[in-house]
Amino acid sequence: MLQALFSHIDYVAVTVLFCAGLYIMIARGNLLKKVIGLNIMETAVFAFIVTTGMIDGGDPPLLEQGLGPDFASPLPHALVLTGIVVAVSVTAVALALIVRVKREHGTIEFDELGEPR
Amino acid sequence: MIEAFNPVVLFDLLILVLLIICVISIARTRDLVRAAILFSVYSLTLCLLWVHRGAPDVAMTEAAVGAGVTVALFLVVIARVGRRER
Amino acid sequence: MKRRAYKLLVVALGLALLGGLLWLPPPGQPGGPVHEHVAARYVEGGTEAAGAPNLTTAVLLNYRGLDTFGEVTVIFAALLAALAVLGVGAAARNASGTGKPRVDARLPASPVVNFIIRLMAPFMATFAAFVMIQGDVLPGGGFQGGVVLGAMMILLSVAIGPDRVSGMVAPAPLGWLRAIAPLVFLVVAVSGLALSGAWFGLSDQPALGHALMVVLELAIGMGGAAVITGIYLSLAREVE
Amino acid sequence: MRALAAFADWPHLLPALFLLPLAGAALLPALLRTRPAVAWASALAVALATTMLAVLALVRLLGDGDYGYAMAGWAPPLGIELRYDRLSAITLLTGALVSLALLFARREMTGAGRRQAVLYCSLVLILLGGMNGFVITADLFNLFVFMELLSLPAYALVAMSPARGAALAALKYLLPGAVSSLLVLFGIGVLHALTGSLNMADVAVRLTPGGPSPATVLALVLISVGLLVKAALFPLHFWLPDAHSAAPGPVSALLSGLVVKMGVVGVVRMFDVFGPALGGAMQAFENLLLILGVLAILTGALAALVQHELKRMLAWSTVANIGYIFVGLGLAGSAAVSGGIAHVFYHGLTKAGLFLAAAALVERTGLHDIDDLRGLGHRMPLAATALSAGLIAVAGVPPTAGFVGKWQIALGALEAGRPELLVVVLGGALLALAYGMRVINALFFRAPVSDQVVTASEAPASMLVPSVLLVALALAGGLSGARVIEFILPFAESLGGR
Repeated sequence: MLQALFSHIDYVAVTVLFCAGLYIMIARGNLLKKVIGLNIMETAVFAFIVTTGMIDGGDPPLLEQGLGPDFASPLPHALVLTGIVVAVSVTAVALALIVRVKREHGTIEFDELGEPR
Repeated sequence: MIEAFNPVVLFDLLILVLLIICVISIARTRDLVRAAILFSVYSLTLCLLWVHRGAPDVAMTEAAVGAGVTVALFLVVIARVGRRER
Repeated sequence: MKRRAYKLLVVALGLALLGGLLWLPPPGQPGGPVHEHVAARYVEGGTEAAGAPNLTTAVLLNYRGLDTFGEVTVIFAALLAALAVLGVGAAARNASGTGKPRVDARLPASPVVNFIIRLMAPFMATFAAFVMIQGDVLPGGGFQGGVVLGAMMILLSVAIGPDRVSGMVAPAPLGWLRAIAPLVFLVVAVSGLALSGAWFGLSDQPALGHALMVVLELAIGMGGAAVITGIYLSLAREVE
Repeated sequence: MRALAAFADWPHLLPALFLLPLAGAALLPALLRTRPAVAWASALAVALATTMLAVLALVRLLGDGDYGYAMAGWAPPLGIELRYDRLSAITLLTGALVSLALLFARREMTGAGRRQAVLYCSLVLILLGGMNGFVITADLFNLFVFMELLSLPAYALVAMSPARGAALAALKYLLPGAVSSLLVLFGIGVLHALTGSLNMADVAVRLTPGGPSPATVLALVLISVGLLVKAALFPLHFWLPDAHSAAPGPVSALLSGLVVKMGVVGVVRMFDVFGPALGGAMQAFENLLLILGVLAILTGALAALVQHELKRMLAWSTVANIGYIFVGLGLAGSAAVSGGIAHVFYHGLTKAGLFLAAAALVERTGLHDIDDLRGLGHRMPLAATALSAGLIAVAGVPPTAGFVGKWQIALGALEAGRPELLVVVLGGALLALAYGMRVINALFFRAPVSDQVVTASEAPASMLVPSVLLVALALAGGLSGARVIEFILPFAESLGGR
C-alpha cells in the first residue's frame, strides 16, 4: 500500500490540491474567494491531466530537436491548453457577475445576500 | 524506496509541498489582494512543475494566463469590490 | 461548527477520489496505455503528418483542430458575456445620470512603475510575436503569444489609463479584431474542404499545411490578445 | 422529397450543424454592432437555416441509418469523430426552439436593451452551436468543450434580465455549473489515463471488460455527477429554480426546454461508453437513477404546488419532469428508455411553450405572483389560454405531449415488474394537474386585484406566435406519440451494448 502511495505521489498531491480548492469554494462566504477556490480546483485537474502524460526523464514532444526517444504525450498538453482557456473564460464571466452583484446588493458575502427579492 | 530519493524526485516533492503551502495560506488569509498574489505564486510554482514534467507549452500558458491575466482580473475586481473578507 | 462539517466532507471526498486514482497506472512509467496508443502514433507520424515539429501545436491545430476552434469561440463568448452582463442597466444608469461619475478602477501606479511598463512594452510585444510565429517549432503557440500581448495591454492600461488603451482601436474595426480568431479558423475550416476534402483539414502538401498553421497561430494570437484586453477593460471601467 | 434527399447526401453536412450558428455569432458583433433590428433578423435567419440543416441530417439518417464524420480527415482515435444517431435528432428541437425564442425576444430588441441586442443574439447563437455540437460529437474531450460552449452563454443570458436578483441567480447557476464541468473533465482525464484514447467507442472497447476496476468506477462517478448537475436531477437541482425564474422569458424557455436536456443526453451517451465495461455493475447505477428520479418527481411536483411565483412554479415543474426522464432511463427496459428519451423531446416542446406564454403575461403586466395575475385571462385571452393549455399538456393528460413519455414509462415499469412505480408516475401527473388548475383558476375564474391586470392589453404577435404554436404542438403531441416511440426504439434497444 505504501509503495502504491509513493509511486502515485503526484496523484496524492493533485487530490490534496483539488480538495483544498473545493473546501475554499464551499466554506468561504466571499464570492471572490469562491472563484479563487474554483481556479485552484481547475489547476489541480490540469496538473492531474499533464501528470498522466509525463514520462520520468522524458522530453517535451518536440521533434527535430534531437531529443530522446521517450516523449511526453502531446495529447494531455493539448487538452490542458484548451482547459486553461476555458477556465479563464469562466472566471471572467464569474467576475463580471460579481461586479454586478456588488452593484445591486452592495455586498459579495454569500450569507449577507439572503433572498434577493 | 532509496532510489526514490534521487534529486529529480526531490525537486518534484519540493514543488508539490510548496503548492500545498500556497493553497493553505490562500484559504487562511482574509485579505483578498494577498490571496490573489498568493494565487499567482501558486500558478508560477505549478508552471515550474510542468516545465520539469516535459510540458513547456502548458507551462507558458499557465504562467501567462494563470499568473498574469487571471490575477490582473482579480485585482481589478477587488479594486471595485473591496479587499476585506469577513 | 459548519466549517468542521465541510472539512470532514472534503476529506471524505478526497479519500474516495484517491481510492480510485491509486488504481491508475503509476505516472511517469513509459509503458502505460497513454504512451502506447494514440500518442505513439502522433510521434510515429512525425513532422510530415503532423505538419509541425512541435507535436502539441500539431495536435491543437491539425489532429484536433475542432477543439481549438471551440476553445477560441469560448473565450470570445466570455468577452460577449462580460460586456452583456456589465452592460445591462448601464444604458439606464448613464441616461438617468444616477450612476456615480465613471470611476476608472485604475490601480494607483507610481512614476517608476509607469516608466518600467513603457520600457518593457516593446520587448513584451517582440516576445509575443516570436512565440506566435515560432509556435510550431519551439514551445509556445498562437494563444500563448496572444496572452502575453494581452498582458502587455493590461500593463499599459495601468500606466496610461484604460480609456487611452481602449481608444487605440476604433469601435468598428475592434469588432472584427475581437472575432478574428473564430473567423479565420472558419475560413481555414472551409478551405479544408477544398484542400483536403474535410472540414478543418490542413492540406496534404506539407508546405501549404505549414502556412495555414502559421496563419492560424497569428489569428489566434491577435484575436486572443484583443479578447483578453477587452475582458480586462470591461471589468476595469464602468462600461465600455 | 427526392431533391431534399440529394442535398442531404452532401458528405460534409454534419459539422455545419454547429459551424453555421457559431459563424453567425462571430460575425454579428463585427458586422451589425449598431443595427440591432438587422442583427435580430439575421440571427433568426441563421437559427432557421440551422433547423433546415437538422432536417436534412434527419432525412439522411432515415435513408441510411447512423452515420459519422471524421473531422480534418483524421480517422478516430487520432482525430475527432462526430456521430449522428437517433438521439442526435434532438438538433431539430434545438434549432426550432432557438428560432422561436429569438422571435419572442423581438420586443426587447427595440426596447431599453437595444445596446445589448447584438450581444444577446450572438450569445443565443453560440448557445445553439454549443448544443448542436454537444449532441453529435463522439469524442469525450470535444463533449467537454461543447458543454462549456453551451454553458457559458447560458450563465450570461440568465444575467441579462435587468431584474435585481438576476446576477446573483446567474452566479448561483455558474458556480455549480463550473464545478460540474470540472468533474466531467476530471473523469475524462481518468478515462484517458486508463485507455490512452478519447474517442467514445475506442474508450469503451479498451476499458478492461473484466469487471469494474475502481478507476473506471471513479471515472463513471465523476462524469455522471457532473452531467447530473447539468441535468438538474434531484438532489443536484438546487440551482435551477433561481436561475430559470430570474432569467428573461425566452432564456428560461431555452434553459428548461433544451439546456437542462443536454445533461440527459450526456448521461445517455455515457451508457454507451460505460455499459460494456461495467456489465453487471451498471445495474446499480441504473437503480440509483431510478430512485433519484422518483424523488425528483415528488419534490418537484410538491414544491411547484406551493410556489407563489408563476415562473418559479414552472421551474420546479421542470425538476419533476427531469425526474420522469431519469425514471425512464433507470428502468433500463427498451420501452422505458424510449419513453424517457421521448419525454426529452416532448417536455422540451411543452415547457418552452409554457415559459414563453408565462413570460408574455409577466412581461406585459410586470407581475410575478400567481395571486396578482388573477383575472388576467379576460384581458389577455390568447396568452392566458396558451398558458392554460400548456399546463394541461405538461401534466400529461392524453392525448397531449406530456402523456406519451409518461405512458411509455408506465409500460416500462410494468414490463420491469415494478408496479409500485405506476403510483409515482400517476401521482406526479395528478400533482401537475393540481398546480396547473391553480393557475387556470386564478387566471379565468377570479376577479382581478391589481390595476396592472385591469389595464393590461393582449401580448404582441411576436410573443403570441411562438407560444401559441408551441402549445398547439404540445396539445396535439400525443397523436404523433407512436411514430416517435417507434423512431427511438432501435436506439433504446442498442443502448449500452445490452
